[in-house]
Amino acid sequence: MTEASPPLSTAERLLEAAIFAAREPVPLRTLATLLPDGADLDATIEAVRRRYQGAGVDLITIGQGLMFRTAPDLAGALRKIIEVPRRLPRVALETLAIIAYHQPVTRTEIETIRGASLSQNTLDALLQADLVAPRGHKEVPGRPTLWGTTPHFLATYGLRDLRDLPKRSDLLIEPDPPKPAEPPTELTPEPLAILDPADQTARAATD
Amino acid sequence: MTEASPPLSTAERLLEAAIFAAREPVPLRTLATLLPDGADLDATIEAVRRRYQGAGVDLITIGQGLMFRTAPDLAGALRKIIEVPRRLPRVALETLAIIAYHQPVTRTEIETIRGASLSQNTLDALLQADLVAPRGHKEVPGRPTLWGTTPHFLATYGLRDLRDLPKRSDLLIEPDPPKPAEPPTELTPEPLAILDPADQTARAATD
Amino acid sequence: MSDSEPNKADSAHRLILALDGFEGPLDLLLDLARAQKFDLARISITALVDQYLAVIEDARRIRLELAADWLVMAAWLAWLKSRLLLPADKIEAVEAERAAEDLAERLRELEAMRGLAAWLNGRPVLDHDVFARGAPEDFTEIDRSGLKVDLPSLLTAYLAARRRGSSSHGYQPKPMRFWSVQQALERLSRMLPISQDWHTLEQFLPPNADEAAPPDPLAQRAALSSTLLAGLELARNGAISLQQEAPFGPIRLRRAEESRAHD
Repeated sequence: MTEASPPLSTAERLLEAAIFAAREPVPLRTLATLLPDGADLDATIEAVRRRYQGAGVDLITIGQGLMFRTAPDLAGALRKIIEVPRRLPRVALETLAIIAYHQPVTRTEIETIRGASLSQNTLDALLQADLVAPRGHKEVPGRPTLWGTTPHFLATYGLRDLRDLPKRSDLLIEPDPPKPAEPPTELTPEPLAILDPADQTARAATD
Repeated sequence: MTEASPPLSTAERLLEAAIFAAREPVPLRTLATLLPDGADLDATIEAVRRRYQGAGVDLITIGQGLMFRTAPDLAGALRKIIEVPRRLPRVALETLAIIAYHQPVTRTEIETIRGASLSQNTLDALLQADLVAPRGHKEVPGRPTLWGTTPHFLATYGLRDLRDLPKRSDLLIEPDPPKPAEPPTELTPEPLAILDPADQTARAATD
Repeated sequence: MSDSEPNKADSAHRLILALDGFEGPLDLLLDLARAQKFDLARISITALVDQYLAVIEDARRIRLELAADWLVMAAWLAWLKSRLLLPADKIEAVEAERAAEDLAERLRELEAMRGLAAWLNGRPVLDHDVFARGAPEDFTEIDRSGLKVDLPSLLTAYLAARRRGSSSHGYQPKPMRFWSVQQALERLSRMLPISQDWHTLEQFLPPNADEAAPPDPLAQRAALSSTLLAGLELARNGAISLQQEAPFGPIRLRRAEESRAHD
């Protein structure tokens, strides 16, 4: 019971509370305005991060903001008590990947890359999940809408930045070990994995 | 930097994450189902509570459940006041405009000009916003109140003077409506009908 | 490698049944290419063409109706293969090589995008694997005590009120401002007995109401036409005679002779 830890600074507690209270990433500039004069934002963030090291909740950077979220290793147990929305269907996920990588991109360009037409359902699913948004028009005849990813896309996939996406050369890795060509199942993302699942987990762990 | 704190138990981390992610206070029995066999619920809760002691966030008990709440002493610093100025409703705006142009003016005259009856609420709203005020009585039977704008009206609209309002002749492109049965002409600083219908037709003819 | 042949036939058969599971021909081609086990950079387009054509051929045996894009791709691949194997000349050979390389590039692009999709899906996904604060607290207070005002909307409101105010009034006949036929008739009847000479119509116009103001041209024209109408009315009754010597010439009138035996 006798904990020798020194009392926390007001700056640290304020920062922690402000990020903890929010569901979305809190922009760094908002946090900066909260701190008492003279407090160092980076040092304060670092102090909070250190305090949560190894806890059930992680402090992570998303875009230009910070958010708390549960540690990934607890997912299995938490899913038992927290309602989880449906996963994106494979088509939507592929479309999202194309938009993320080629943004801003028109519907026709997406269709060309996939070699298949893009259904309204797919676009609706991505819009509804707040993963993509219109980004103006392409200045060609017909002025088609350009699509790009949203800030929520970064939060959803835990990205600091769009530059966190892997390089194209890293995506075209070794050919798969021979697998019998299985008809891709609509809802399971696994058979698609070009990265071997084992490989993938390994990478996530090393990240 | 050298924190000697021992790694946290999975039970403690799970409890922390579950309470963090839940939308409602988490009932103790739900928490009990989460814990690995053999873990003591009360001891685990106590461990989490102790860890958050003095932090920016408190673990509190609500009814039969647990939840995290921002430390009450930080609420003041976190409070953010957003000013969302409201717009005057259309009816109030029209009434204000008529009072501004025709002051001093009686309620009946306002109703005649607007071609609609004026509710007490509308007048009250303008009074409350300190935009209009009584300006004596009209010496006709019943001695109705005359209304005019306040100095606050000028300040709100950034006018130095009522004469800063555009002249009605610069505004009214259309012919004047027929004069109200009781023309307030002699009371208004400017005559109500700037364009005499005859005058106007004549002008149109010679133009 | 030894089991690749039966495996291939096997998989081709399964592909037919699951053609609907593919998102168009490119998707199928990519799957076939991956079944070739080659690096996509060194893909054999001709072998790929053969496989695709075989799958389509089989599929058509089972289901005659096949979406057009599958067949269009089949036709194009057949053309490509013939150009690759038997080009008529150098130009054709180069063309075919380029088309084959384009196809391989498109397959690589699709492969990369699938890789990215898998990479995204492999991350801890918010609301699936990791969870944000479930019961966020909001410290924002909204102060609505202020008023948002601007002059243009005040003026617009004024115009709207005036416009509506005027339209809501019922019909109100305009007050008569012009010299009426009735008035002209009275004036003519009163003035005529004085003389039996010809007089111009203008001489019977009413005096300008306001001596100081310039005459209102519209009112003058109105008075003139009223006087003419009154004159016509009197002429019909035989009380006066009207005369106009030329079109648009001056109109003159005089009292009719008692005898009415004129002309």
